[in-house]
Amino acid sequence: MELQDIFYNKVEYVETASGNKVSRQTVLCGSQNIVLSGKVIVQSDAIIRGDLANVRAGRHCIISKRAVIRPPFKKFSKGVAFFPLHMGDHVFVGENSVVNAAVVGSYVYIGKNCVIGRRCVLKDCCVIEDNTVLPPETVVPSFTRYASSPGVCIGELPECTQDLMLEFTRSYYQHFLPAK
Amino acid sequence: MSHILQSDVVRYACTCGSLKPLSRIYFCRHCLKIRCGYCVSHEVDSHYCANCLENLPSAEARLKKQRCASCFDCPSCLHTLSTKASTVVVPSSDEKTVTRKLYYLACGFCRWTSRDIGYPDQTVASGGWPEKENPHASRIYNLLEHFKTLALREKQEREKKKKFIPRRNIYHLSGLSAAMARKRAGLPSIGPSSLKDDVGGPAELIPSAATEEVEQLPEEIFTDTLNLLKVTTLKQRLAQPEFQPQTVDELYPAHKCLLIKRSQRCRSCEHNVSKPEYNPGSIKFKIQLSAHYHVPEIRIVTCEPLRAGEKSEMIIKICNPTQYQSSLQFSPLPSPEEEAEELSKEIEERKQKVDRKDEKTNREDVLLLLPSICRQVSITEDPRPVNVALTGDISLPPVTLVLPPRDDAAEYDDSGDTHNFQDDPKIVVWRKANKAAMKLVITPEEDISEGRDVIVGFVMHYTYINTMATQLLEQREPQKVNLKVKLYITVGKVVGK
Amino acid sequence: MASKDSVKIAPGAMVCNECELRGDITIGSMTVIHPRASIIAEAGPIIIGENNLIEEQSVIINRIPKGEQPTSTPVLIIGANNVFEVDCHSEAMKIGDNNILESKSFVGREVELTNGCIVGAGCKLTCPEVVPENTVIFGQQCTRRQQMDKPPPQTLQLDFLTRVLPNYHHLKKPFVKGKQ
Amino acid sequence: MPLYEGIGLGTEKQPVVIDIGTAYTKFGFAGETGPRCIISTEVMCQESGRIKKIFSYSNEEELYSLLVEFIHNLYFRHLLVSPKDRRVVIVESLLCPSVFRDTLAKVLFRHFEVSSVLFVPSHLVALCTLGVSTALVLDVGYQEAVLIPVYEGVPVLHAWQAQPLASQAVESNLRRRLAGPEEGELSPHSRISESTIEDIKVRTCFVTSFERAHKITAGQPDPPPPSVSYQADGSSTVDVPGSARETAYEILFEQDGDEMSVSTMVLDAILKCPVDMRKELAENILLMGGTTMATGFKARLMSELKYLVTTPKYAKHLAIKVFKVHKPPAKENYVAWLGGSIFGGTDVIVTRSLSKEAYLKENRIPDWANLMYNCREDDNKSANL
Repeated sequence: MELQDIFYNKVEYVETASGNKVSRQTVLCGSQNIVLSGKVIVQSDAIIRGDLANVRAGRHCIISKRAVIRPPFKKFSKGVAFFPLHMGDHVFVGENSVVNAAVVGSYVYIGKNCVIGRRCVLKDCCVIEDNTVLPPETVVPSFTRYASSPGVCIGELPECTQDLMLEFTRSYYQHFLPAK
Repeated sequence: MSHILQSDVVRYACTCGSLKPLSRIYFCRHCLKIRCGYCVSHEVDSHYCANCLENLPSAEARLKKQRCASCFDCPSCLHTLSTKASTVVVPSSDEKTVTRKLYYLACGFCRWTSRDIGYPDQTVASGGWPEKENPHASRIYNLLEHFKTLALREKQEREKKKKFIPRRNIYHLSGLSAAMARKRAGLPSIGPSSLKDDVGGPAELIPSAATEEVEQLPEEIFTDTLNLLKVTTLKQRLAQPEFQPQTVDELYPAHKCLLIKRSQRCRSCEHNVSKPEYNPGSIKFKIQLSAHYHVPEIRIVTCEPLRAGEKSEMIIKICNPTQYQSSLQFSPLPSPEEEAEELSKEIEERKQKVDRKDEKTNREDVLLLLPSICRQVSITEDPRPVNVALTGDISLPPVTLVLPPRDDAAEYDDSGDTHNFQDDPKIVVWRKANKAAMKLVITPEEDISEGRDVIVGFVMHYTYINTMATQLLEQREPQKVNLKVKLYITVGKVVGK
Repeated sequence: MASKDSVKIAPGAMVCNECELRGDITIGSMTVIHPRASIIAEAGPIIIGENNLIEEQSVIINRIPKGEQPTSTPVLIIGANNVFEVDCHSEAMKIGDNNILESKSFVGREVELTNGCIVGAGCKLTCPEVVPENTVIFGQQCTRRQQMDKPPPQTLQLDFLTRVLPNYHHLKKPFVKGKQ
Repeated sequence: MPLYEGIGLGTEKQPVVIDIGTAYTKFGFAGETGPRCIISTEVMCQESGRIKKIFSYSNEEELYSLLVEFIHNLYFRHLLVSPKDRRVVIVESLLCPSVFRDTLAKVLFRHFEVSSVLFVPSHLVALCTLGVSTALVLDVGYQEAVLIPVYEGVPVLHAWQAQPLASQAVESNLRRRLAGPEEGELSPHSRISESTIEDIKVRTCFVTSFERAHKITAGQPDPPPPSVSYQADGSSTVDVPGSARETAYEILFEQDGDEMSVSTMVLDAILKCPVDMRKELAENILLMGGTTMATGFKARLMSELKYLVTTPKYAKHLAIKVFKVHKPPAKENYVAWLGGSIFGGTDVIVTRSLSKEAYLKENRIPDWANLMYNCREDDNKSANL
């Protein structure tokens, strides 16, 4: 199915020089620590916690409504530290999902209502189905599909996943249009 | 639209008769045919651990029983365990105290720890965790040794007396009634017991002795309340088949099962259609013939509401993924007779191929001498007819649609199209680079009930430039071939009047 | 609706301005409330103890029970050292000490958490019960197990947050009374 | 690492041993001490996400595709080896339907291109785990209890017994008891999922003692064991009354109208055997199948047997007083698999397997029920002449 146009309220969104489209209804804490690499869409009520540590999102990422991107912390004997959260290119984060990962690779699809636990590592080309709970420190290898709670591998992805995600995030951006 | 990767709206018919979305099929460039996960031969390439992403060669993986040496699964919730460090103060000999790190295994999901079952903490992070052995292992190896000797003897005897095949078998797998008759007739008994008289083998086995004593039901079961938290679930038990613990204090961590990278091979020409790189972290492929890069892709853009027996307009988008121009035509699906004919042709073609291969192997005596070296002839299942009930009719425009090649640079170029095609605006709605949108008319069946899916099908003919031939015979020009593929589109559900 | 909004914040507590506090709420010292958390004292007051960590999008609500009018004003009491992770929802009237409500967990009004309990990510507890001490609830089927020790308090993380959060957020001042 | 597994390395590929049960499938490699995995005999449909049991097939084609999917998972998700050109041992019930057998062989040879298949009857190979050649083998699995006496390595087929007295019966009995008197669709317990019922059965139920069971049937039960409250998920609790815990398994031992129970099966089978075999069989009982692992099952069966031989029905014909059971070196639910593993670990796999070439030529598999394979060799020869 070809994507349908998604219209947004032009007043609500800010478009940056590099093509990022960010809703004004989001909470971008510590915005100086957040890097959006271009053509990134951040939709209403999403939260990005740059105040805790650096957050970097690659090109063509989509962060849906009410998603939370939150750098993970780790306890040491002397105190706690929050680690930076890196997200690759062409990543989709579904509505209401909480991402506490350390690394999210490129071409990753995270469904709705997911919990990605602390310091998880999501390799390139993987899919986390809707309502999945990934416990802390889970590693999701490339070309796997994870679902359920705790998240387990339920299948494999086709070899052309990279191009599918590339096309999907690109066309999402193209169809994400201001309402006339 | 919930999921990009699972779109079953447009399904392509594979040569074997399966229906799959474009992303799940392959295009064998040697046979110029569509293949899918069902009809290719899967082979395990390499093993790796899903947690530490370490690559293991197959032989090593086999030695380790296809499990990771360093990662463990939680016996309670089956998630991967992580190694946690704790610092302890140890009094040292010269009256100073030294802090030392001790490690234990902990589950981040259900909070199970190796301390729960009384495993002592380890001084090194990599573990050295106690391994649990099957308590019956030595007995089973004895049995195995015993039966190996028996089987060997049986084989030797069979070779000795080629003409008379003795009925001295370990156990009879067939001829049950005949053997019984023999027994009744008072013929000497057969089986392992009689073999004891023969030359004593090295594996003298003490047969199991049955007893009258069995495990009695504990009396407390009638009076004590059952604490469910202490009893393991069936899932936990079956995760450790050799031990199947009944109480949670016997749940021991298990080595994590590996994952595999696998290659897929076309069964008819034995070329790979997919071969990944060994490195588990890599998303690249050595060979990758996904149909996504070779066969034109069709997607539904919009469709008017579908009503039984009424016409509605559907717009589809067609995309040419190849580096060459392609021209497309559409025709209705073949009738069942034509399809059957095509199938038998396909089967015949395969048979010939197998025969040819047979001849080849027969001529080469060397290969006959070393049968293990020569690949076994691949036998394949016969293709099946596509099993789909169409519930609608589609009218196909009698046009030839020419799609320009894919141009990655064009993605960044907004200057508009440079190609000039003479399209009928009534059919071709718009064009952009290697894509075009086309208008089609759908008529759901008259008697289709509300809420049912409307499925239509047609054949897409497309030209394909075979670059494989040029590699084989350098002189030749890239060959243009005409190919076709059957497509089935689930347009949507019928709405009420 | 509660008659008046009165929020009492003990000194040392860290309450971000961007959170929603409604009704009669008391917040103990060293408790950290992240932006976008909601604490709604609808049916009666909410008393939150010390050293609690309440993350973004979590909801703590003293809800008016359906149907009958309560005879007395119900008070929702939360002890010390509890963690309310991102997007959890708690209607429990009584929560003891050292509990963790993980991301997207739900605890109903008729559930009482004693001490040291962990309600796993995505777990939904609605059946009326008193959850015994040190219970861990996890997974799709809300499987339970008993832990040996209660989860350690998040003192180190609270320390870190009390240092970092003032650099990025406007905070509600302690000892504020009356309407905001 | 035991010495054994090192030896075979590099010579021949380890054969795979598969025991497909109605509820659970046990599989692993020949010559190993336990199966690699025990998983439910079901597949998840990729498109619909629904779980489908293999044995719920309605026709051969459906079974074929279910098996392809299932066995693909076995090899590539669990065993992690290529099926191609590798030997397979299938542990099967002697009562396995031909259509299942034939389809399975077709799937293995045609789809997975295995080099050979060896079908072994579960009751027979189970004896390999004991090293004896005579035993009364009772397999209580999910769908039915099947009993076949084996004498000197030969199944005494005319004495076989099969009754639908197994897990499935226990589970539906438990479900009825949990539903209580106000039965029907409205009862909250009628919606409990199958896996929950199974878990309740495994974790809370047991086979009660002979004396108590008799008091229950007499209508004067002892006080029931404490009840258990089972939390099915966060939103519902199932109260499992003590009486349900105690009586769930009674269905296996009750002698209803037809006077058939698991214990009478044993005695009836012995009765059908020639007199000179009886004592030996009674003193060599092998219990296998997951249901026999229930707490108290063996104790109950033994006391039932001892009691039944004194009843008029059997006392007349049977002079047996002693019953003995074997303790195989495995958990009961994979005894048959282990037998297959030991059997398949020997050279028999070379001499007795059905090879791919032979299968492709004949296009069928030998079957004891088919007379063509069931005559002595010389008979066959004369028939051919």
